[in-house]
Amino acid sequence: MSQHHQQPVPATQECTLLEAVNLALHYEMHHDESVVVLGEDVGTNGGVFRATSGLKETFGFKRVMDTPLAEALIAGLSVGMASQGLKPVAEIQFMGFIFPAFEHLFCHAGRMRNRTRGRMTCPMVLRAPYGGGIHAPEHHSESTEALIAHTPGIRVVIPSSPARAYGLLLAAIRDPDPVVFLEPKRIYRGTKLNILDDGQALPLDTCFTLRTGTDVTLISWGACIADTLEAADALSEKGISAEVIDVATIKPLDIHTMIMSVASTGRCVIVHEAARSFAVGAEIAAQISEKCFLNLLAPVQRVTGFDTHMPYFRNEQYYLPNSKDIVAAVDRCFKEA
Amino acid sequence: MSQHHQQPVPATQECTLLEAVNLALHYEMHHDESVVVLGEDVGTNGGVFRATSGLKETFGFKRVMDTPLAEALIAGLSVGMASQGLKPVAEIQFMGFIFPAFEHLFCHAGRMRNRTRGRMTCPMVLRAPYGGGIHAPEHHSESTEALIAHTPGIRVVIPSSPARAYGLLLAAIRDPDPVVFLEPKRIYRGTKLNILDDGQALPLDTCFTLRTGTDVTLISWGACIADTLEAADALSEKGISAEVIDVATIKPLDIHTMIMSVASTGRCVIVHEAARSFAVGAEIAAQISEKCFLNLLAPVQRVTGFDTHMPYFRNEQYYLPNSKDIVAAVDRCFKEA
Amino acid sequence: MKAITQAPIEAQGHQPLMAFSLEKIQFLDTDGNWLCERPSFASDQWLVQAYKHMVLNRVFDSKAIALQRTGQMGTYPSSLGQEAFGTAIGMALQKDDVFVPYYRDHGAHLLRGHKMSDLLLYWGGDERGSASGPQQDFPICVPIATQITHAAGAAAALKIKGQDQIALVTIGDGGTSKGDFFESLNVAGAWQLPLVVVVNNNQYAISVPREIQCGAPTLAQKAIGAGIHGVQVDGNDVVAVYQAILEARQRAHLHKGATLIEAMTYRLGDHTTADDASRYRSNEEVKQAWLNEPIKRLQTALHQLNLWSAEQEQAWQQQCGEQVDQAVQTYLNIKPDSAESMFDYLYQDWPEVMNEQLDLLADKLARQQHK
Amino acid sequence: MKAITQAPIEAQGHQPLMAFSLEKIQFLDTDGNWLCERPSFASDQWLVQAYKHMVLNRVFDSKAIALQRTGQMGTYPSSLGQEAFGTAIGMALQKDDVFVPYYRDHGAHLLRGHKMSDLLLYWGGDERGSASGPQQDFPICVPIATQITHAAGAAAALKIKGQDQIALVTIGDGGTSKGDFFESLNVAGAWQLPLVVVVNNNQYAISVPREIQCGAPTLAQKAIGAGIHGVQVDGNDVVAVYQAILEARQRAHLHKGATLIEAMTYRLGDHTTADDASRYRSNEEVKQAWLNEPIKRLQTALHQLNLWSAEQEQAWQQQCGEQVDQAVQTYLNIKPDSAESMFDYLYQDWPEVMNEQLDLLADKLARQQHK
Ligand SMILES: Cc1ncc(C[n+]2csc(CCOP(=O)(O)OP(=O)(O)O)c2C)c(N)n1
Ligand SMILES: Cc1ncc(C[n+]2csc(CCOP(=O)(O)OP(=O)(O)O)c2C)c(N)n1
Ligand SMILES: [Mg+2]
Ligand SMILES: [Mg+2]
Repeated sequence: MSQHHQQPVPATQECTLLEAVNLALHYEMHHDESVVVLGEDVGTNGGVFRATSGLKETFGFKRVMDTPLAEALIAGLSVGMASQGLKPVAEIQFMGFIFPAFEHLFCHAGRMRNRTRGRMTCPMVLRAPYGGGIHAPEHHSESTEALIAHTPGIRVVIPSSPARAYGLLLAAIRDPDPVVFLEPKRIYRGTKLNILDDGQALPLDTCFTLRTGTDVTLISWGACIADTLEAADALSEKGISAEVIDVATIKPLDIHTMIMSVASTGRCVIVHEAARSFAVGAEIAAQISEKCFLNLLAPVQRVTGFDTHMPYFRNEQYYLPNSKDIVAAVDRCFKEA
Repeated sequence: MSQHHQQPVPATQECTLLEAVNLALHYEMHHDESVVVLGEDVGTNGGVFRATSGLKETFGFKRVMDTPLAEALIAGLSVGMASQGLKPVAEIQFMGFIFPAFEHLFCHAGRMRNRTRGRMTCPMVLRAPYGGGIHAPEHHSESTEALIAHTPGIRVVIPSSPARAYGLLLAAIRDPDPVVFLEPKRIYRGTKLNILDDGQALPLDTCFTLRTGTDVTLISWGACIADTLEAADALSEKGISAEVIDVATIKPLDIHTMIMSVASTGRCVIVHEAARSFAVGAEIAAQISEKCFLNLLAPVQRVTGFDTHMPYFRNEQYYLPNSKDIVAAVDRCFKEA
Repeated sequence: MKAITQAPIEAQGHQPLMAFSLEKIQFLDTDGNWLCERPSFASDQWLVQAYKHMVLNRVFDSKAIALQRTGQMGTYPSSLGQEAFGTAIGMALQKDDVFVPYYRDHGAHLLRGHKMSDLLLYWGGDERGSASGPQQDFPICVPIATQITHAAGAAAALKIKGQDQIALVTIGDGGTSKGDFFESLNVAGAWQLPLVVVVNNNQYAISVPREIQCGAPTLAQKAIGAGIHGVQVDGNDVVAVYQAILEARQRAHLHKGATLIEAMTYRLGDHTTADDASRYRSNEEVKQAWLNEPIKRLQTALHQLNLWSAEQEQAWQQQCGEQVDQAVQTYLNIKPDSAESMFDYLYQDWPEVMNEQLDLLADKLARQQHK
Repeated sequence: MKAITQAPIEAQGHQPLMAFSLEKIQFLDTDGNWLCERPSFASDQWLVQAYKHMVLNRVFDSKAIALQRTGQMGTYPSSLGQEAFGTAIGMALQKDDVFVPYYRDHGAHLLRGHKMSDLLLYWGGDERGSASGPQQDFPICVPIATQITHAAGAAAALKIKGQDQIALVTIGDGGTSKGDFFESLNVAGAWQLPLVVVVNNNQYAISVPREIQCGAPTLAQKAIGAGIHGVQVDGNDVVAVYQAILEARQRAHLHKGATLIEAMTYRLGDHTTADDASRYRSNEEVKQAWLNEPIKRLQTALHQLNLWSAEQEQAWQQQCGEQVDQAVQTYLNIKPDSAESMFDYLYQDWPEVMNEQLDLLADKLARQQHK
């Protein structure tokens, strides 16, 4: 997997999102000696999803560390390593197990620079597969990005395609501040797309407009982007032209791109699979409602998970938003206009 | 402190909010043997703020337990006790130290009933002083109620007066589901008010309209209620009639009361001291913007803390919302209308 | 570095302060021979019962894996090779004890009276799988080590209420690295709780081998720092595990507090059906481990005692197969719960203010039905 | 309960498995007598330096409390009676070591080169108080025990980078109950980290006495479960604490990994200026503890060695007073930082998308200025 990094000409690779994560890790560990990887099962096993596959073989156990089973420790070790000039990329095996890491994220990672007036910094990345829809057991389907987004000093990034996974992960590792990088596992092994393995990073506070449109703005991120694009297709058959924005960088939030879009379309539907209330969708809806007050032709709609736990997998389809739900929300925008 | 419970006639007491918490704890421990109190320094010391003062002397160390210093443990012990028919009321010494308790809140307290289809329940209360403005050291000023509000299966309650502290805490303890009860320490020792110690609980999903008005709806909770009422006074001098709503029960959210109010006033300002983005204010603003779409005369305004950490106390006044900020937001509502 | 060039520091000013020791319990060796006298609880009947349950556990296990492989169930964590552990626990628990399991406790679960079909239902992705079983027992716990603080809380509740039962909690070797494990042991020591912690040290936490979890030679010695009793047992010896729990119960009753039991086992299968153990351990190692497995050992012991014959074995295997097949049928016939059930147990009293959620769900269902 | 009516369970099937022992280090008894030979590092000059710093620490402490009492500083945690602890650490640390303090380490902080006025600034509610000091040292840590995982991470970084320094972390007795403590000791054992953990066992965590934190007789024995070395020292004996750290450093250099040092001290003052210790402990107990305090003991030893006179004492007290007064003046002259500073160090690169926040702050400031 790593030999190609020796080559002067960057290779193009057909990648799933998962492979793109792996490619970015290989690239950056190859080019920056201070990057280290740690977490549960990230070494010999290459991660339970294989995101870190091949790293230990290539970079050795000193830079690819299987940790004891303790998420608070994984986060705290990362803070400690980052303070001493390393760039730890830690994995939390599933987002449902991130809670023990929270004290270190909220109380330290996000504060170290501010607390020391820049003397000590915390350039760490915490990666975690997130979201539902893969028929996994309880606690393996969480999408609690809102909790982290509310945390000052931390960036929250969620890719929705192989190329964005590659470019955003590189940016996250290179960023001098802590980044929580959430990987939508429902689309981990989706369509393979071409990626140029050239080490080019993407910006960390810019939405991606995936499709332009004139009648309604659909805003989403992560795995729901797939459903949103599907809905945009369905809408276009109905003669409705939908603009689709992938938020991608949840915090800080590039609300300007979204406002510009809604100012021109006049309608907005926000899609996420996290529980509806007090989620990221609320912030976006609040800001768009405020800042597009005079442009909005209909109230901003949210298509979301419910204010309950993701049901066990036999019933998870009743919880997850789908393209029909999105189309219905757009219909409401037109009815109420 | 406890003798009066022997008396048949409920006594009226002059109480601060802090004393009201203490009174409610005494009342309920006296009337319900299954109520137990646990936490750091809650026993002999009566809590660092004295909220549990007198309990150990009255009810003994079996029901008032000083725990080892471990917040995950405090939450986990509470889940375990609640499962066996006790009603634990646990204290987290400051909200800034609640993070280790989070895994138990999110993964267990809020799920136990659902997970077992009602076989096992979790009637626990987690109390914590919260919010800034008392010139305390770092980590002693947090208001991260949004994180908990996003958590399914948990109730979040915040009193803003002695009477509501008394009635809501009784309700929280009696509720068959987990409640996080946040006590605004900035007003812990504020004005003493009369409380009838009659064991009367208040509802757990109803806002309190503290003042009726016609021109603008001011929505807040916790210590900011004081600033909000102050702003309402200032506004009334300017001839603006403000309705003031104390949300009090953050989750589940009584949005109806708020919508009814804004539908009639046409203007809305939400006030909280938590960091602005992805906070409780966003959810309220999103819902009001959606549901009062045709009634709103101006965009919903939020007056909040900033998206940064509460500065150390020398500068905390630059972070905390005050009545001038609220008045200015109301002014914006009128300008933009 | 200055310190390196210095002469080695002498250990001056030292005085002895404390000494500690650990024991190991074992009755049956890997060949099924008794290493010491058969304890009084281990009657003929007891041994046969234990054996039969271990076999049932294994038959259940392989059927569950087959269900997953054929798309009829979800991810499943096999208890292959750890049947003595679950069986001893299930047999040692009394009706009113509080059992706080983790996810690899099928053997114990079945003995606690959980319906076999409900276990399948749980792993089939249906919450109703956790609705049965003793009222006070905890449901299966997925977030590693969290269950142990619940068990400590349950033990504290027993003590507060003046009840004589114990809370018994299971946990994996990986789980012993997480803060909850230590915090719970620690409070159990400080509060002298009637808590019994049984570690299924099956040598791996997914791919992470035991020696990466912890630099100490045993996990049992983690008891020392908490001031509670620790002991290691041969976890493939059902008699030893049972004995250790009996002693722990007695310790709890005498108000000497909690016990940590490290049961030495080996996870003969993959971590779960989603895992491929050949990525991180050798066939040779697994082959060696099969020589230690608990069923063969007890079978030999029973043969030597003339308590079990080839015919009995065949009949029992068949009976187990039938019992499991019946449970599978029951399981497969259970229709999924309603969509609305996701709200039915969220709060005991449905908050009216949440009605919008029901409306949203109704709309969604209407759309899903009209394809 | 069935089990109770049974005859007591015999401890059958037991075999010895492991044995462990703990030592205690002490050189000076409470009366300042040498219990054994004076170690070679403890030269005349070293002893005087240690003594002088302990006195400075105490003078600083009482001034800080006075500042708080007069409204010129915020809540402050006194290190009264724990001066040997901080002084030994500060003297034993080398320039490039990583020091990871908690909040009661004023003595060590001053020796690490933190400006005294910056310490006051920190406790006066100003972030700039943590901007000075060695680049690699951590700022004061308030969330209990979290610092120890950072120290483990820093130690891992040293090891990864092949550097020979140690990471030294301090923690209170209360802190040893929190998961982070154990998780860090555990990884230090598994990874053989150059980590030195020094527990300031001052007998209280606010009001909670040591025996409620943990049922074990010592905190040093918590090392055993992690497979690292543990030792107890008389924390009021500056020579003993220093010796323990020297040995720990050597252990780290020989790649034998981490050390847990439990230093026995007593918190003679309130927990902080916000606390009233008389609510939870007797005057008698505190009076007894004063007999053990570290400064008097070393002073006696110095007297006996003819290294210190009453005149020197008086002169040094005065010099300390002047140094502290000067620091107080510097501190009091530092104007509060700008309001905007709350954003200056949030991210290294200010995200343009957050400009609204600056506008909101500017508006707010404008309002605050126009009263
Ligand atoms: C808090 C948490 N982190 C991570 C996981 C993912 N995970 C599931 S099982 C497992 C390994 C557990 O190993 P061990 O405790 O030894 O138990 P075993 O499965 O071997 O019986 C991990 C890391 C989890 N369930 N919970
Ligand atoms: C995680 C966390 N919980 C609670 C607190 C509040 N608190 C501050 S100091 C303290 C007691 C600490 O005692 P100990 O560890 O013995 O240190 P000491 O103050 O005695 O030096 C507590 C509970 C905190 N700072 N952090
Ligand atoms: Mg294991
Ligand atoms: Mg202490």
